[in-house]
Amino acid sequence: MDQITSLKQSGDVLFMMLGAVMIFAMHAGFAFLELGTVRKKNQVNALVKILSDWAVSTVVYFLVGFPIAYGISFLRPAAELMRLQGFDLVHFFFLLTFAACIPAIISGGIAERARFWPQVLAGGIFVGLAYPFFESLIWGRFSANESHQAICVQGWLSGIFGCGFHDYAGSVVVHSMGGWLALPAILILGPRLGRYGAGGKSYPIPISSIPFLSLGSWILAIGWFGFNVMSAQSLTGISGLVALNSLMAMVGGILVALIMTKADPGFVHNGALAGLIAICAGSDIMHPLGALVTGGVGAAIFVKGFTIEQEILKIDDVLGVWPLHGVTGTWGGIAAGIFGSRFFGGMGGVSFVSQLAGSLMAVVYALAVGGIVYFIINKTIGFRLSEEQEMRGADLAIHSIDAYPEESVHVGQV
Amino acid sequence: MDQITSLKQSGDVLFMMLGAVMIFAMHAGFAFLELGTVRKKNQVNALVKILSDWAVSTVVYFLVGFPIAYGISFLRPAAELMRLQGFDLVHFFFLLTFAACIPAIISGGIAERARFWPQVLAGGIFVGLAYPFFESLIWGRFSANESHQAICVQGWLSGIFGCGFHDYAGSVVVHSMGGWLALPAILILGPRLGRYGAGGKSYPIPISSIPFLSLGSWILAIGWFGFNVMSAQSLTGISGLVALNSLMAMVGGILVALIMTKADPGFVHNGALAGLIAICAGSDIMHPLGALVTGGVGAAIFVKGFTIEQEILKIDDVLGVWPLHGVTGTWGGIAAGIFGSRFFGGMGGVSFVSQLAGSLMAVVYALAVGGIVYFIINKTIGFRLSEEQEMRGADLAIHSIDAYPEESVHVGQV
Amino acid sequence: MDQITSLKQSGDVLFMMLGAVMIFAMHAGFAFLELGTVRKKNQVNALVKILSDWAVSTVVYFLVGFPIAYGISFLRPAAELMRLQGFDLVHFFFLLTFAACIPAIISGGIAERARFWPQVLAGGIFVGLAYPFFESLIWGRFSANESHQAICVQGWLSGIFGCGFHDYAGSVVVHSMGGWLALPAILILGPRLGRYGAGGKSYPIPISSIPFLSLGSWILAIGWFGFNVMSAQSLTGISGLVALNSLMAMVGGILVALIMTKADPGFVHNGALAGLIAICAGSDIMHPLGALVTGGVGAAIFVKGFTIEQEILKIDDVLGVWPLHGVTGTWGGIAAGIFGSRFFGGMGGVSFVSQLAGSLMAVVYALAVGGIVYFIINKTIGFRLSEEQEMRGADLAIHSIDAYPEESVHVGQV
Amino acid sequence: MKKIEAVIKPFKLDEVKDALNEIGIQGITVSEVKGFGRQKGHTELYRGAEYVVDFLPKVKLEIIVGDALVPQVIETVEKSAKTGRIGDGKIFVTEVLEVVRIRTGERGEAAI
Amino acid sequence: MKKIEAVIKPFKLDEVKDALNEIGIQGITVSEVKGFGRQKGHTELYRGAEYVVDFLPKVKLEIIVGDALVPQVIETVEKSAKTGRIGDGKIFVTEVLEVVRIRTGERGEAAI
Amino acid sequence: MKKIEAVIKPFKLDEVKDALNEIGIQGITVSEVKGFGRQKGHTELYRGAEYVVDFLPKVKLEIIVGDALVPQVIETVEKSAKTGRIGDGKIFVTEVLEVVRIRTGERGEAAI
Ligand SMILES: Nc1ncnc2c1ncn2[C@@H]1O[C@H](COP(=O)(O)OP(=O)(O)O)[C@@H](O)[C@H]1O
Ligand SMILES: Nc1ncnc2c1ncn2[C@@H]1O[C@H](COP(=O)(O)OP(=O)(O)O)[C@@H](O)[C@H]1O
Ligand SMILES: Nc1ncnc2c1ncn2[C@@H]1O[C@H](COP(=O)(O)OP(=O)(O)O)[C@@H](O)[C@H]1O
Repeated sequence: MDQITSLKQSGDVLFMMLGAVMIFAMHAGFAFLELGTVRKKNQVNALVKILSDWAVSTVVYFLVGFPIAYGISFLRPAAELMRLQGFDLVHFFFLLTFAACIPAIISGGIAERARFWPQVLAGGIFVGLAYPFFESLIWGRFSANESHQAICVQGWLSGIFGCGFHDYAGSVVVHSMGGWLALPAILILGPRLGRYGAGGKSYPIPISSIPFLSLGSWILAIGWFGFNVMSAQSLTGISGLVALNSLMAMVGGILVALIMTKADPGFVHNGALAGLIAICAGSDIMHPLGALVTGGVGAAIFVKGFTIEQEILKIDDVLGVWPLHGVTGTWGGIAAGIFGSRFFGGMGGVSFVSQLAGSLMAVVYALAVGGIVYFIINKTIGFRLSEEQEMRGADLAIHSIDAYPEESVHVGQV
Repeated sequence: MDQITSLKQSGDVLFMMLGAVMIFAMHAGFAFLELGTVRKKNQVNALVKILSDWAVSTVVYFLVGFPIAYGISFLRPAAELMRLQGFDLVHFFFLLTFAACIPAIISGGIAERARFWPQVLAGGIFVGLAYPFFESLIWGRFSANESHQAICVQGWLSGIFGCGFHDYAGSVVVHSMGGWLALPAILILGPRLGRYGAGGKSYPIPISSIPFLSLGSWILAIGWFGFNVMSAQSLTGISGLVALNSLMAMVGGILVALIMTKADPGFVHNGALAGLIAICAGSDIMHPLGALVTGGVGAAIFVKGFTIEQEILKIDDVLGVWPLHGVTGTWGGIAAGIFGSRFFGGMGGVSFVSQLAGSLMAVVYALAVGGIVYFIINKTIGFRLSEEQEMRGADLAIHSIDAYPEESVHVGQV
Repeated sequence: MDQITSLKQSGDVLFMMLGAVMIFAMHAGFAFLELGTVRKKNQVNALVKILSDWAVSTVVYFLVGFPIAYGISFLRPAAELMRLQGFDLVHFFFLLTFAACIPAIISGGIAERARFWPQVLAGGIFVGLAYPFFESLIWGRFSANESHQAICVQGWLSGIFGCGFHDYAGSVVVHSMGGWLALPAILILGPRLGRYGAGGKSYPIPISSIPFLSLGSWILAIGWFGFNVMSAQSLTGISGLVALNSLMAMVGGILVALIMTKADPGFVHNGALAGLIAICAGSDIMHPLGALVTGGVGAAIFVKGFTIEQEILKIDDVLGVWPLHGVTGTWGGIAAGIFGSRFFGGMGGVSFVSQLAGSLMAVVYALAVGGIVYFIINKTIGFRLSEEQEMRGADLAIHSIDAYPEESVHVGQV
Repeated sequence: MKKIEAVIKPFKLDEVKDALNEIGIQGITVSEVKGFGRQKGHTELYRGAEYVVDFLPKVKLEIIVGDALVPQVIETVEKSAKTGRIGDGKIFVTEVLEVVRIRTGERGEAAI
Repeated sequence: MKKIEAVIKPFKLDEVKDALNEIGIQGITVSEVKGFGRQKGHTELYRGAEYVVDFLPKVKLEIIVGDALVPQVIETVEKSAKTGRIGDGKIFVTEVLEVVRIRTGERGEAAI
Repeated sequence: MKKIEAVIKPFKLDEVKDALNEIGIQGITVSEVKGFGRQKGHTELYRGAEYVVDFLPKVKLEIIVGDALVPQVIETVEKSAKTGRIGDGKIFVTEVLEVVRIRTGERGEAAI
């Protein structure tokens, strides 16, 4: 192999691997964001859930999900897997980190009252089956394959509207999917004990730790540059615009949340994330100022959406994952069709209608799949902790230990 | 485009982007370093300040600062910004992370008593105007431009002393600038309530959390390798020496602080940072042992300087940013002129006098600009929290929430 | 120099530097893993120990260790060190991060009762002398050098069993070495006060913080991808298989710990690490499913081993570093000889007997060296804190401050 | 004047406070305590080892009232803190000789 | 002997302690408590939702003294803890029947 | 009935609790307090500055018992909490007028 090919190939493997590791790190971000936002008695559970979901996701996506989405199986000798220095393997790793976001997103919505294993099970079903199928339509084996005309959604869309559905880094495929899958779960579970009183009066439940919430948010924001930039999926495909648009959208999200909420730390930190969620889809085609606006609108949607969800709809979505990942993700898909256009200084090559159609399709799909899976789980094995378990907290009830053992085991011991 | 050019170009974009993300992460480090060093009642404010300063910095540096410093504007269609795969955009991102250090550094000095928006405003002025102008002289459009002879400081210096002012990664341009800008702010604000008693008796205010302080310091130290190594600003310019010298200076800082202070955790963790601040300027030209000494001296300056500042000068600089970033940064500029020389095993090509001149110029510039800006802010909109707000803490006074809501809202609830 | 060579060279420097920084970050992981696992009164000590060990390791490995292991000295002018853009320097940095794991591993075993400087001293001896000598045999100057037949262990093994001892990323050279060196230290120190009562009755000492423990574990797991993948030591040597196998082994470790222990957070988080420790040696040659099993068995060894160690052998190894790094590391060396074989879908080119021999050799070497060093330290300068110091905690006794000064200095002050 | 101390289950605090408010009690001092009693503790499990937690989180209320109010306060706390399950807690009454309101210097019942 | 309990504003603790010291008080036991009284709590705001904080942080001092010292201690606490603003707190006095110093076994006033 | 309060060194709590258990005491309420007394505090050192820590961590036990048990409880606490070193703490005894068990409504000694 000549030197240039070797360099290019190695560069691609490194590129994917760096992206994968950055997004793997984001899962620590999910864990700490949830840990900080729940009460102390549910902190351990937040940590163990994220880690367990990750582990189960890896196995099911390796064995089932990735083959469904991309038609590639790894059940061959290691030597064969080393084709292109193992590019397929790191490619799998990279895409796994996306898939595994699904249970991590849901986790934040159903926190403090869901049982452990049913939650893991649902995550496994999504990552192994439901998500990869949708992925196959948008990014995977059915996205461009003329021989699968029957389900080639991208083909229909580009046939009718000139361009297919553009989702560079998963505003829709990943985030809105996760957020809308979470909604039925949250509704089926119902609110935490004491969250709403007689006549639906709202009793907000205070969160445990803003420093840990902030740590989670920072980890997510940092890793997000891997999420978006490495979505190029090859080194030579890298685009500085993607990096900058991610930055601008995040900043738009921070600023809007800051101003709308008088510097409320929960909104400001989540506003950064809302901006990043909104930009994924169009990060490669917008102008940086378009990205700023997209992120800002994303944060506005989250701030308003969260308040409506909690106070008017009375939905107890602990981290606000439905407005955050769900609605803002959908906005991201649509925004790509607006700010991606030449008119707004974007790169063009995108259709507003296709964006709208693709974004809504994901909503419908997620609601249907999530509804069915959680309905069955709830009816069969049961989804919610008993009242007593919930009162003791998931940490003691599930893991037999709480987050600060020294404090509860010993009194005042120096 | 041929394969090699494409690889090189992509490599450069990746290189800048990795650097930018590593330094973006450092801002989380600033946040947690401050959070751990202030009292519990000011932790949320530390977090929100850093995030807000970052957001405002991005916008003003994008619109004003970067054009001032480098003469490049991004108000063109996205397609044009994609020249060289968007290298200018990631280059901007990288340099933004430097610029945004200015308010982050200052933040630590004025903590626990400054008002929120005046603080943000000052940061915006520095990042949008004051810093980019200085940057333009040392690194930017006026640094080598014969057509701007009138203000081409680098030209004068190299004309007279043989070499211009060498500041590889910003000991002076970034750190000393931030530290010396902070000094007038700290003086104008005055000490926190209760910091000094009658007759100037010192009542040290205990910090809230060494674990979080340490977390902040670690994040900073890790990201610093992006700060220094990626200052090459192109992949093929990378220098292993820069990486190693950064390491050695950090280690020198740790060791000196460890021995001078009997393993005081505050000094040891900040000693590492002092070492890193001192090495930025000369990291590309010193011998590793020179770097070790430079870092060690940096830590000694910080340890002694902090004590003198606090106990003799009675300046209540909460994180010690003036001795840390300011004085140690100045030392870094000068040290490059010493240990960068061939005599000490360095690479040479550096003039002691130019280093001294450039370093002092930054001090004068920062004191003047900082003095004017903070004086005006203080006289017009007011810079300091009211006594009552300060006593309640910035978290409740500004953000209407404290860092651990569960603890303050509920009593003993399980 | 032509463009390709320049790109390749720069790529190698970047590759090593990224690996080095990722593993440097792991040391923060060691610090927080220990901080979370000890009692509050020993948290500061955990932080300062790791930082100090790192600093001392850097200096001794730079001056003595690296020259011993690889025969390269850096006591030459900086310009000469810049050969290949300073590759040797980042290569040193990378290998230092491995060497410095030795004291970091030991630290967790001897926590809460060891004196500070004796601990640092022992670390310095290992990193400066004992570790580099072993390293020289397996990876370094004596590993392939026919002119050093007398001590060319790799030569003997490959002569007799067809293949030398294969340890891609240090299951044995780093982890088992650290874990087995720790054992004599732990035994010589004896258990913490109150850990075992009359008749050996076990009184487990509760840990301070699962969130910080988890943070440490996450940082370690993330950095580990640098540990393993960058062990290629050149960009073009990168292997996607190494990345994936690291992932699979970690996941195997999580799942086994999860199921064996009913979701015990301490075991689940350490199970991930056990998986990663077990895979280092054979990460480049196993099939991903082999890696899954290797990691799973690693976690099983840790879970069982820890319980036996603590409850039957009555060894007070605070973080369980002997079963975790020691025994599981040894298993990793052996596992490479099993799952690396073609029979299990691996890449082959590995001998079970050589693996066994190399793994056991490390055990014997570490026990002997550790026994001698700690015996002498204990007899001469003394290794253990006084009873009163231990009761007050290492933070107050050694560092004169505790982890949350605000809490202990002020009572209820708002 | 009397001091009424009540050790109750933490999650009952808001209910008890509201009930006391309704009968006109305007001052309460509350602290987090740990209780040991008939209510069994539990064991926690960490890395295979068992921790016995004997001391359970409780909340202690202290209410100073004039003698006349004592029965009513006791009754109110009893009712609002009761779950009927072991560990509900105790009420203790002690004599208070003097009360001072620091702000005004008032003494006796006026200071309550 | 009497037990003097004082619930005060937390930031006043050092002042009160110093004042007590000056009049020769050598032993104080202090705890963090939360107080509910005439002083209004405040609301906190998080993600658009309001939390009502009724219980404010206070510090409780317990001082055991011989009968003779009681008036002086009360006066000292009153003076040093006073800000004149609502929420300054209360002083309660109760009778103590016996005191024991664990270290020596001394009883009564000698043990204080 | 009496209330016995004991301020002890924190690490002695388990020993004291076990000893009380052995003599049949079934209820204890414990709180974390800070003590100021003859035992000197210490100074901590942070970034070159000295913090004086006057208030040392202590644990306070409250035990309500029938009059008959008082001497035995005092003796038990004394023995089990004693190290013989300064700062071992104090025991205070006060009168309790009434006790109520919230769960059952029992009163007096039956409620203890
Ligand atoms: N004799 C006692 N002295 C002090 N506190 C007591 C006493 N008995 C019980 N308590 C407190 O009351 C709490 C509840 O008592 P417990 O015996 O568990 O249940 P119950 O209140 O249902 O009888 C205990 O946790 C303890 O805090
Ligand atoms: N009747 C009472 N019983 C117990 N504690 C009380 C009582 N009244 C007041 N307190 C305590 O004193 C504190 C101050 O009382 P408050 O009514 O707010 O103001 P003021 O002391 O100015 O009258 C309260 O927070 C509470 O802790
Ligand atoms: N007069 C007092 N009133 C209230 N608490 C006291 C008093 N004297 C001592 N204490 C408590 O007892 C603890 C021990 O007292 P100290 O004087 O230090 O030692 P010793 O118990 O050996 O005499 C103190 O920390 C304090 O909590």
